[in-house]
Amino acid sequence: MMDADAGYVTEDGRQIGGVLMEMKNITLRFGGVVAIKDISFDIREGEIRAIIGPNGAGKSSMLNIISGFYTPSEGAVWYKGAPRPAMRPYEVARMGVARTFQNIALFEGMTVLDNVMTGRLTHMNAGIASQALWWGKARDEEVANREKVEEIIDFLEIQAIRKTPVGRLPYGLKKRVELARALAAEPSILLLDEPMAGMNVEEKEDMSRFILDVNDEFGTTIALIEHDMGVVMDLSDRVVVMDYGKKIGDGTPDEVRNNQDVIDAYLGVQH
Amino acid sequence: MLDAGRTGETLLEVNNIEVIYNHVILVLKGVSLSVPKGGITALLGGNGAGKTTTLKAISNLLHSERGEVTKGSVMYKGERVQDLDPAALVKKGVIQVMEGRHCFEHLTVEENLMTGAYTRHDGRGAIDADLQMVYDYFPRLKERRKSQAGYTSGGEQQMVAIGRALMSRPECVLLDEPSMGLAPQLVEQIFEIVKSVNENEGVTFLLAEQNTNVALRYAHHGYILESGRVVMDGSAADLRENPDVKEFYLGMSDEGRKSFRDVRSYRRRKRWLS
Amino acid sequence: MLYRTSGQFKTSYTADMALFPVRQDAILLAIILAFAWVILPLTASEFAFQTLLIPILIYSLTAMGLNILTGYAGQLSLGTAAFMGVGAYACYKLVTIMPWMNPVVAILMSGFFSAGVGVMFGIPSLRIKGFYLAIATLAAQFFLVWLFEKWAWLYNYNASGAIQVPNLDMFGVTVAGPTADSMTQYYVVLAIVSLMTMLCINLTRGTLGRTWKATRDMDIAAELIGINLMKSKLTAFAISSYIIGVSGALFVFMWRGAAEPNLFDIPLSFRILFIAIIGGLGSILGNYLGAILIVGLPVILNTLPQTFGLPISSATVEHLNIMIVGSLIIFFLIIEPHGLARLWALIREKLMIWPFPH
Amino acid sequence: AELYTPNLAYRTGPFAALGIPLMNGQADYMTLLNERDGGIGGLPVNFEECETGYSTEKGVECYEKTKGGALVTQPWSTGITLQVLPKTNVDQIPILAPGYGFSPMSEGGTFQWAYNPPASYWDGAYMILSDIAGGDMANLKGKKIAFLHLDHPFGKEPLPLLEQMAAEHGFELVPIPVGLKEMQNQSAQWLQVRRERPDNVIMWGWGAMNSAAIAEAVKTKYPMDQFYGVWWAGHDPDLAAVGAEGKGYKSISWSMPQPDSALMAEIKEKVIASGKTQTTEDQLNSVFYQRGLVMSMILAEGIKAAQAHTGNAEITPADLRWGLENLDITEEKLAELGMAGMVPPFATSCDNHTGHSGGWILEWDGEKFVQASDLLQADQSVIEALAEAKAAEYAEANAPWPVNDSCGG
Amino acid sequence: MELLNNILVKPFVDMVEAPDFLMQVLWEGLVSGILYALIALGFVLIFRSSRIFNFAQGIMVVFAALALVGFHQLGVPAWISVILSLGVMFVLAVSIERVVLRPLVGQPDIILFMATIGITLFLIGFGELIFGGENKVMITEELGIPTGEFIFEPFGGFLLLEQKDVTAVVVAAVLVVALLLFLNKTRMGRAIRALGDDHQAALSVGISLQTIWVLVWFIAGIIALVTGIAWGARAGVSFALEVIAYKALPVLMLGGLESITGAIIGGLMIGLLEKLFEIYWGQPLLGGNTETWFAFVLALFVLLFRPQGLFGERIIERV
Ligand SMILES: Nc1ncnc2c1ncn2[C@@H]1O[C@H](COP(=O)(O)OP(=O)(O)OP(=O)(O)O)[C@@H](O)[C@H]1O
Ligand SMILES: Nc1ncnc2c1ncn2[C@@H]1O[C@H](COP(=O)(O)OP(=O)(O)OP(=O)(O)O)[C@@H](O)[C@H]1O
Ligand SMILES: CC(C)C[C@H](N)C(=O)O
Ligand SMILES: [Mg+2]
Ligand SMILES: [Mg+2]
Repeated sequence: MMDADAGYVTEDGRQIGGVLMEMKNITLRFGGVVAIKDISFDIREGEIRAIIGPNGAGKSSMLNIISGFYTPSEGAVWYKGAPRPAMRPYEVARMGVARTFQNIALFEGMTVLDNVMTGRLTHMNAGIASQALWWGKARDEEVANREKVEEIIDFLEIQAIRKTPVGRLPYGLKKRVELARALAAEPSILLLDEPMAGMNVEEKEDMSRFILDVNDEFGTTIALIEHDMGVVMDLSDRVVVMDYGKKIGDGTPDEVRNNQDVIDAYLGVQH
Repeated sequence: MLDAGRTGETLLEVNNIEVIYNHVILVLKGVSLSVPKGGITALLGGNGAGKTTTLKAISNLLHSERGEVTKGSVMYKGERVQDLDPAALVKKGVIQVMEGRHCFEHLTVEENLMTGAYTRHDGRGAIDADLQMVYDYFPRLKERRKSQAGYTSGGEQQMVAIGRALMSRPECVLLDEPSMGLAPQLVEQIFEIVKSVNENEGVTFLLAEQNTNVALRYAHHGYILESGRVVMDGSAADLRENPDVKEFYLGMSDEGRKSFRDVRSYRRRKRWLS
Repeated sequence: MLYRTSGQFKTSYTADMALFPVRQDAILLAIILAFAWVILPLTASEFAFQTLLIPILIYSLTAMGLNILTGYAGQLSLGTAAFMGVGAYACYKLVTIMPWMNPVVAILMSGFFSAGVGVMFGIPSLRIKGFYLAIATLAAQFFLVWLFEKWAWLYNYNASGAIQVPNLDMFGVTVAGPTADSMTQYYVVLAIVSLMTMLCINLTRGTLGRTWKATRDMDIAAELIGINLMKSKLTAFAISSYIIGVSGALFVFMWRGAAEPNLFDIPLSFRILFIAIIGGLGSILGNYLGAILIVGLPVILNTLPQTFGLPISSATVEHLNIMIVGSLIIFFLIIEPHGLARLWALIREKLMIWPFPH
Repeated sequence: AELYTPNLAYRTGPFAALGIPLMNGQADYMTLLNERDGGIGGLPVNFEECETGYSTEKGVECYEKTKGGALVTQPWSTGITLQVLPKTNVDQIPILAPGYGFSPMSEGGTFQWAYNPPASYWDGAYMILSDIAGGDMANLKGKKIAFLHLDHPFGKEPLPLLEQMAAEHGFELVPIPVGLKEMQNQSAQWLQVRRERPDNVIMWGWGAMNSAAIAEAVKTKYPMDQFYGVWWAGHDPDLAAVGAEGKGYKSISWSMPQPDSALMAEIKEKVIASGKTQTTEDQLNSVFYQRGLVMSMILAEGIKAAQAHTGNAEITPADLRWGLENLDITEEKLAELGMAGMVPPFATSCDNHTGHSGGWILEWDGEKFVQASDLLQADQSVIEALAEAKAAEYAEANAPWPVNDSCGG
Repeated sequence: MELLNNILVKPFVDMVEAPDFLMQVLWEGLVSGILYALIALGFVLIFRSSRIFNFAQGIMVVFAALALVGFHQLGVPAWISVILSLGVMFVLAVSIERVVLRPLVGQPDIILFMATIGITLFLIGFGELIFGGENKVMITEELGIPTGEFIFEPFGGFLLLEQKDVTAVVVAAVLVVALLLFLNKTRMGRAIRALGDDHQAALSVGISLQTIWVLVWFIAGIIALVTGIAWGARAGVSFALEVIAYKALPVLMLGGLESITGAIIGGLMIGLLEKLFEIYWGQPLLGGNTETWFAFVLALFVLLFRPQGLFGERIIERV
């Protein structure tokens, strides 16, 4: 079923492409603490890849490595078949990696619209003079990007709160705004850190829908951390399981679900 | 057993409270609840429904967020507690575990737990005994007791927060989203602990939860909050059987559990008015 | 009622992005502009120009510069006055080395010097954050003032160690120096301040403004979504210091007429910080409101005992002044920590839905 | 109508302790005139104070605020004097800066609106040097003299003269600046004194700087009799704080308290007794309080001269300017005013805005200041040449600067 | 070449040639360092418990000293004046908590910082109004502080230590040890540290902000009084003293905002180094008065390598 280079076709008939990103033997240490120990796995183009594991397993740290916030102590991230050189997080973002955060990291002092617009900063490059005069390129860019952003706002159904400062929003909406901000960057790979934590089922359903649609409509590759097994099992194409820094499983939801190590370390009971 | 809590007297009563933030944002529009002594009461509802606000209104933590209770009253053991400061309320036995953990980052795990005993004056021995009890409930914390809380994982921080509350020897714990961000196994574990604390120590719990499924399995009684109003309440067992609750909060359709892949429409209509 | 917005629809994003989506705001601004450009100059006395109008404008501009850095980009600065000093001394050197230079050009150019110095002291902000960063700006504050004192070349080796503004002409009109007319100076200041305000409004509502605000609100997240923090912080330091430098040049050339180094010492920095904070961090309007309050208050307090004929000595008045200013700062922080601009926004919000309470 | 002669005083801040007795003296003299004579020439004097805290910025504000109806501006600080100097040319208000300000202000042709009688800082510096030299400047050769000064226009003022003298008479000058902010903590400066071991220390200090310097000198065991201060650094309480250990400390002065003078008797009777003053009993015989009286006397005499000249009681700033330019304070005049011995006689003219009265050395005897020299005089040929040069330099740097050549000189 | 010699060689030659003088310089540096450290201690305590950057610590020093001298001038015996001044500091702590802190709970750091500047202004005005602006003499002898001096004659030179400075050093050391014990070993101390991390959470476990803040500001007031006596004995009591409070800022930054040890070590380092720099480099090469900025530049330099200061708590940065 899985051809190493050409990708594969999922049960519901989606074509998954070749390897987009590959973690090779990643180890991460904080002082004496080993947060990640020699982990390797890959993410294919167009795929929804889940990372699961108990609290403190190193999932978020892994995401932080992918997005350049942490530098691995050993090992490297390969992107499109070549090792990615050491770079600052903003350069990683400019390569097309966007993400959301486990503890919401919105810009609290700004409105929803402005927050989502910041997601498009990577696409805007008018000069300071043009911006100061609100003339020429800056103005055109502003309008063009605003249109793009409005599309995303429509897509995520947050029109009504466009002009609200995000500080005032309830948790679930904040998560959605964060997703909007990430999507605004039009990333080739989207990293979601517990996008559905703190939501009820109805909201999780909505969020699932958005994730699936992003994946479908824009062909965005998605890596996702989530503790709700229902969501993980239903949405993801392949799952990596981490446990205290080690990889204990990797495969389709079904494979993982039946892996005894995974059940012992994480699931507790079979889901 | 499930209805154990319902029979006792009422410990905490919230009468028709209204809460306004920043003098302009009306969030609770008349919420009433009663929490029976010795029970576990769940406060359910979507994001922004006002669960956290309700809990903070009870524990008087609204003030520092520029919120205030403008109408209604909160009674604890028949006594009006609205004008007490949070510390006084803790002394009376009501303690809140805040949403999002809120550990003292720079204190060690053990120091965090010890701050829970701040209001107690019953001697070193009793406090040490309780510390031991918390470590018994959460062995993981014992392992990490010398680490700075800021560097522990999400689950560990949640345990610290709950353990810290227990250290005050509370009669009533207001627990805000204990399951958020926790691995499934841990969620069960934490609820198990809540249950055993409830049964063994007789502590009353009022818990706000998104995870309706688990909450209704452990609670005796539930309230559903939407847009600042209570829209439904009843025993946990009744709520679990309610078709709307099933569809919207438990994610079950008539045919059983739906796959998240199969949800097609974003908006569905509820049968009650909010 | 006054602020009813019903009936005003926007049909394009361009319209929605206009400066004044609400018509009443535009009308209000027009009235204010008419006052500033026509009515006030016609009616103001020399005293009013010198103690109220000109300083309010200049302080607003300085506060705006600080606000870019602290209010928008989130980098606390306690060294504003020193950067004003750099602008002032640069301007002094420019006009004394090149006396033919148009004074307004000199003033605008002097901003570049403070921008340069600002960037230099901004570099530590890449590593140092929050109150710790204040140390970098304090280092600038104390070091620069010391330099103004010790580097005699800066003040042309004047015996007094102070800089004295010579008479400067522009198109045949004296705009600076002892013989300059207050109204002329007022117009020069008003023109420069209006221009700068326009530019600031545009910068803060566009890409750069969002970059800064993102840096301020959560720098880690900002970097992770693709913001080059170094660029963001350093542009903020540069632009902020530019504006502050220009305002420093205006401060000395269009208002004080002379300056000695310790004029640029920390109390002035704090005064500017007060204006920015009481006015409202992250707001352009706030700078004006703050400046009106902080400049106007002592003037009013000083005239009060006289008008009521109270026999209070000038020293006692001074003590009371300091006390009252201190208390009012606390008072305003308590009623609205986000400043007068937020207070105005709340009033405006209430007016829009008036007479309904929520 | 009244004679509005505002005073840019300071009764707050680190300079207040020294300013207060001086300003009390000034105010009391005017109060006496108002009480006794109904003012000057029948018009009451309005001696309103504007608080500056010795801050130049505040001072300029006060100047702007009071200049409307004022006959004169009394900046009470060399820094403020320098900053209002160009403005007074335009506003045509005379500056009266008795014993302070810019020394070249003596050049009346250049500084038409500025007056610093009875002596300038350069006079003071010269007199101190001549006392150190014991009358013959040649004795200075090879000496090392530290110049401890407030790092402020005031403190820098005598530098040009001192530098010139050092070059000419072959002594080494070690300037030691004291920053406004370090006034109270001069340990670094006095370590420098200890390291340099100067033969003399000359202090141009003001405010809290003086008491700190005197305390440090005692602590450093610097020989007090080699320590000289300008006339603003001879405040009785500062010395009283160190008492006997300050014995030998000297300060040049162009004024001398005369507790038994007729004026003091009148002040006590008409001003102090009636409580129209802020003066406290213990200030009355201090150097500074009585110097304050002299300062107001100079202004009052200027006003009188102007009134006599114009024949009007009501005068303009320009009239007062004439008056200040034609002061003639003789021994007889002083005796008449009941102020014999409080200030050396002097006279001003169009070309000489200072008067160069000369001064006495006052020495702390452990309890009080006593006169320790005859009247000293600065060599005007030296002072005048330097003043002319610096005045011309100033006029050039501030061109176009109106110069009155008709005074001659 | 000449310049290099002046920078790199000559100062050290000077040091070696006059070791008694060097020792005096070091002692002077040490004493001022201790006094900076005392002010910094007050800051640290308040910062730890509330994340408030208390700019008013400097004026509190002045205020405490003025109150003490003021009471004594009214004829109150010295030690009773001390007790009364402590009373004043307590009233001050209570009023600040009531009027300023309570309504501003939970506001951003910078707002609280501004509020403390407001307090500073208020106290300056109020203090000058009731105590007057003149310099006052500290009642050193009346308090029984020895005023003599120890004179040593090492290396044929002389070294003079004033006994009141020695007393200040000893008192400071005692104070620091007491504070360290208090913060780390007591229930209150733990509560203070907890409060510094998270107000809301502290409230939720029943720590009363009001009690702790009054307590902490009162302790800061006590420290202020001690500092005021020590500084006042050196330089007299006046409002100009307030500016030395600025020196506490680099001390804090260098040592780390929340560290007691940092305040002490930072204070000593800055006191010593700035004096050495001024005497051996500043005065000969730069025209003197480098003490105005040296501490800040030094702190800045150190922060570039350790952004949280030498002893500050590691900044926890996670997403
Ligand atoms: N910046 C850091 N410094 C020190 N330790 C860290 C840091 N970041 C993470 N850790 C440690 O690394 C381990 C893994 O943390 P991580 O946040 O990646 O866990 P996680 O799998 O995302 O857990 P959760 O499901 O609770 O979010 C934890 O023990 C944590 O304490
Ligand atoms: N400090 C605040 N200022 C203004 N509005 C607030 C504030 N805190 C909460 N709100 C608003 O109050 C409403 C209720 O919020 P609350 O946090 O009580 O919801 P919740 O039910 O706990 O939601 P969640 O499940 O997301 O935690 C939300 O709309 C929120 O935007
Ligand atoms: C006016 C003087 C009394 C004050 C100060 N010595 C000065 O000349 O500036
Ligand atoms: Mg995580
Ligand atoms: Mg909540």
